[in-house]
Amino acid sequence: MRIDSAAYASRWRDVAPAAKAQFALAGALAAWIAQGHAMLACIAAAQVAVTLLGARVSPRTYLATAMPPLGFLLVSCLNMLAAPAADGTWHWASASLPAIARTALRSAAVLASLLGLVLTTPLPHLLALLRDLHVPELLLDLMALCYRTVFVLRQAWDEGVTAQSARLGYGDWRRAWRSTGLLAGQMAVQVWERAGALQAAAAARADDGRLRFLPTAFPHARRDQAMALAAGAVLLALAIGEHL
Amino acid sequence: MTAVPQLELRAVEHLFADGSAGLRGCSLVLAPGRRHALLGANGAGKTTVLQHLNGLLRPTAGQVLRGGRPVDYGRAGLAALRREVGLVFQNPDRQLFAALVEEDVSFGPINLGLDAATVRARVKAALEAVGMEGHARHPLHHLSFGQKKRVCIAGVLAMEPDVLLLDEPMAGLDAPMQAELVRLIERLVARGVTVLLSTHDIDFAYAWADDIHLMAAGRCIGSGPAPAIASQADVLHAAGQRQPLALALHASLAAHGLLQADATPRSVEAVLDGLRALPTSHIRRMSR
Amino acid sequence: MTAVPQLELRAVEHLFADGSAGLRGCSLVLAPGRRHALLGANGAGKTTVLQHLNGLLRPTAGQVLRGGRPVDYGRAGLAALRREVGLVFQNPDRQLFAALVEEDVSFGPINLGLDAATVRARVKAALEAVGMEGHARHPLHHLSFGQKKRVCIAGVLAMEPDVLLLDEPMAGLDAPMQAELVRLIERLVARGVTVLLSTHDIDFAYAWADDIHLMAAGRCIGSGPAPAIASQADVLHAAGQRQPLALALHASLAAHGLLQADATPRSVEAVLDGLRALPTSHIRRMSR
Amino acid sequence: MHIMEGFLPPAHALGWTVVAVPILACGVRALERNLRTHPERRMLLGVAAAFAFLLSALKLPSVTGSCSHPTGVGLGALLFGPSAMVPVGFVVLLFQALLLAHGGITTLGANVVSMAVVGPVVSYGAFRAAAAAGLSRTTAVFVAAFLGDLATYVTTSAQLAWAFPDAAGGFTTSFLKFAGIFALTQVPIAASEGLLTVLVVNAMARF
Repeated sequence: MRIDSAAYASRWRDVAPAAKAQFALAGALAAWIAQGHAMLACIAAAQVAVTLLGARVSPRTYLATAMPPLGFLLVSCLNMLAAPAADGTWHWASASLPAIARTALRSAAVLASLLGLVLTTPLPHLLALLRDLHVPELLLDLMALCYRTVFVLRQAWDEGVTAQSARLGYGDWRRAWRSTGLLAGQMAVQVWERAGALQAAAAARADDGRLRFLPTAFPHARRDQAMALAAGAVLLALAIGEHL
Repeated sequence: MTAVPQLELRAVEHLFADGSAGLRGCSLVLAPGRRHALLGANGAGKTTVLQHLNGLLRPTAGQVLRGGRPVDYGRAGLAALRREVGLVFQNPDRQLFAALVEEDVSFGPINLGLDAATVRARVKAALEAVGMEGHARHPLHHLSFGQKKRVCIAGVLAMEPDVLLLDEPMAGLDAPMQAELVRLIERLVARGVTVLLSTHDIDFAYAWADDIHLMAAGRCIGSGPAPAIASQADVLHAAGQRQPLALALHASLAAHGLLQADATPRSVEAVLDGLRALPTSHIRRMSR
Repeated sequence: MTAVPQLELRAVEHLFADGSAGLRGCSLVLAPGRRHALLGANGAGKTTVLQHLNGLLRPTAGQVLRGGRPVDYGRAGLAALRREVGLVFQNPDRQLFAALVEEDVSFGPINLGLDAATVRARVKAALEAVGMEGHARHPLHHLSFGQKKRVCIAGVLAMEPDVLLLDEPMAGLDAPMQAELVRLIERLVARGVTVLLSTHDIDFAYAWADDIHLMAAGRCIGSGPAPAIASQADVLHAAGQRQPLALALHASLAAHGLLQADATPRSVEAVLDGLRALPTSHIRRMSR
Repeated sequence: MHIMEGFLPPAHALGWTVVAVPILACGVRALERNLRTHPERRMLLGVAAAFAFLLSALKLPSVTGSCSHPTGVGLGALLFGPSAMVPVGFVVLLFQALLLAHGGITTLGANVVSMAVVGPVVSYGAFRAAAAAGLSRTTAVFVAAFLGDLATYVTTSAQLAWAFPDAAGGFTTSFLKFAGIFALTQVPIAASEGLLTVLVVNAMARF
């Protein structure tokens, strides 16, 4: 949950989530519009720079978060570059290199936009934004419950693994699988118990079937959004300007 | 506040879905504005009583009365009961479901249909009451166990109940945290809130409560002012409890003429204070 | 049993992954065959110490020694350590995984690679040791909290450890269950098992332990025989603890000449027994 | 298997979103109807979503020594039915994008189709077919979870091949390339998922 910790520690934690989402959206749109490799690289670099320098997200965290998707990108691009010939041999399809490079740079730019958003915005703020965007209440309910429960279950899981380790449950991979299976089974049963307990607790607080909470207030929402719109407009203008 | 008991169980029986008996003819009266302790061993039925008082469970037989009238288990009746009678469960991780502290605390007041400004004011006041106002926008998973416990209480206080039910509130808290929680409860009692807390610790119940309600094996076997209950050795024995240490000590010291028989200290600490207040010259040194 | 300390922490530091300090230069020696209490407030680092002694956590700096030699954190070394040093966690629901009692108890012995007959014998012996032999084939989720706690202990005993670590074993147990657990631990101590239990209750620690190890804010601030630790008011204060009530009461009563100064009762009950044993005629009635 | 953020060309990203939205809307509608008769299922599915997310975020021991990421939706489909898994799977995928940077927002539509629709439907169908064929529960559960995972990965490979056809061999060649390269990780993951699901279902059956 590196992203979650980074979001709460971020300097921009209390900036209106709508503003940060607008800037991320502008980055993604600009990356879709832009054609040139240099322009795509610029957009990616701008998003990374804003996240690292503006919101002061630690570069280590950033890199660790970006590694798995970049791994996917590397494998996929190498895969697209390798081409079979009619005689069954493989060669590098150097002709498609520019197109693949564009795909890679575009992915990196959109990824950087998303990371800029999620590394600076606690998930509850994003859920509040989704509520403003009229996402169905049922989905919002599931998300709110899911978010809270993930941390409770994760703690329970970690404690379970620790307790099993104390009884030598992870000595080799056979034992590890057996222990993992036992623990996952026990926790799957807990899903019902915990849901029942939460249901009772909600009922005790006059639950009427919907999970409604006080929306978090962001005092500088207007100012934040104006700045995000301006910054986003610059990115879009650069991308559009390339076509003119 | 009236002389009518605020809440009452009248010969309540409860059978669980699996056929086991939760309560067997339990009668219990909560006088308003007092500190009530529900005392019993693990499994005696304390939680089941609390859940009846808040309308989460319905009696299989018998009645729950609020202000002298039987509880209405319709939607509106239950909502009214739960607004007036707040219940805090034992385990915070099984009752908090929102992401942020202030969101969770706002759940009850929003369900009451209050407008946003009132909800915000109530959340603020409730968090101040439990000393968590600095954590309003923190996520719950960053809090310690004791802090989560306080958020649970705030979530109920924000509904401004007249009666607060606390299920084993001291479990898992160390001595300073317990003292802090007792102070918080005292402030609520001073405001006129009726408090009922369940516990299996007779020394704590005797030190804190005005009234003690004793439970054993699903039965409510005794109710009354703490000193009266604590002096009934047979009833205590039936509930698997011994006499409070403070009472036993005081009786013994009074028998030896060291402390006055008519003072009844509520805790061993109070006995100790009584002893320390004595001038040593009053007593003849015991010959070795 | 030798004079070499069975287990030892030597200037152990521990930093958690999030950068917070769990232990700050903690040194601790467990002499074999004794009852050890690890006393401290919530968050003082008691669980962190226990997890170091069992090899679940590794020191960031400093050393853990077993039989005078540094612990080997290789697979075989850890297996040997955990076989010899059993750890029972606080919450039964976090350490019981199987559906039936005997399955859960067999988890450790099976992981030790023992043959089926030996595992069966160990499970039987462990369940007998905790008085649960009649529940071997019962489903775990039908047991009471106290019974689950005993199954947790059986699961560790089945690995036949020389040292038993218990994390807050009394938490959540009512008085009769606590007394039962103390009797069980006594039987283990009588067999030569070294027991270390963590607690935040100084009265319990003083009543039960041979040696008390005091912790505060990740530091091990004092170790020694229970009476010696309990009489050091400054060290106790630093750990956020008061003096044991039994000691304070006894001192006060001895000052008043009521009890002999050289007897040191370990519990308030013992003080009470001492008072009850006194003929009342020894004392001049206090004038009203 | 998640398609990373931004990888699909705009037309494909939008196209899959347009496909996913009505399916999600139907899933939400169906679940809302279900909740009217079983209101307690709201909490249950929220907690179940958290459990599925947790399983996907954990590093599980794998036969090959690497770490695997099961999706848990196969299990969910067996327990709650495939239609409930559309909204639940959507929540899990969104959380994976927002909390783990697995997948993304622009690729959410494509990932929902492969992981919250195709995977659960195949799992559920495979379980029904295996049970009807008289296989033991263990085998049926393994086959269901394993095939659900495989179907997800085959769908993802097809989505990628459609977006990026091979210059010479077109869709088919590209599909075989993507399916081939990701088989290295996805087949062990599907086996892990099948095994874990069997262990979980067997453990649950005993409680």
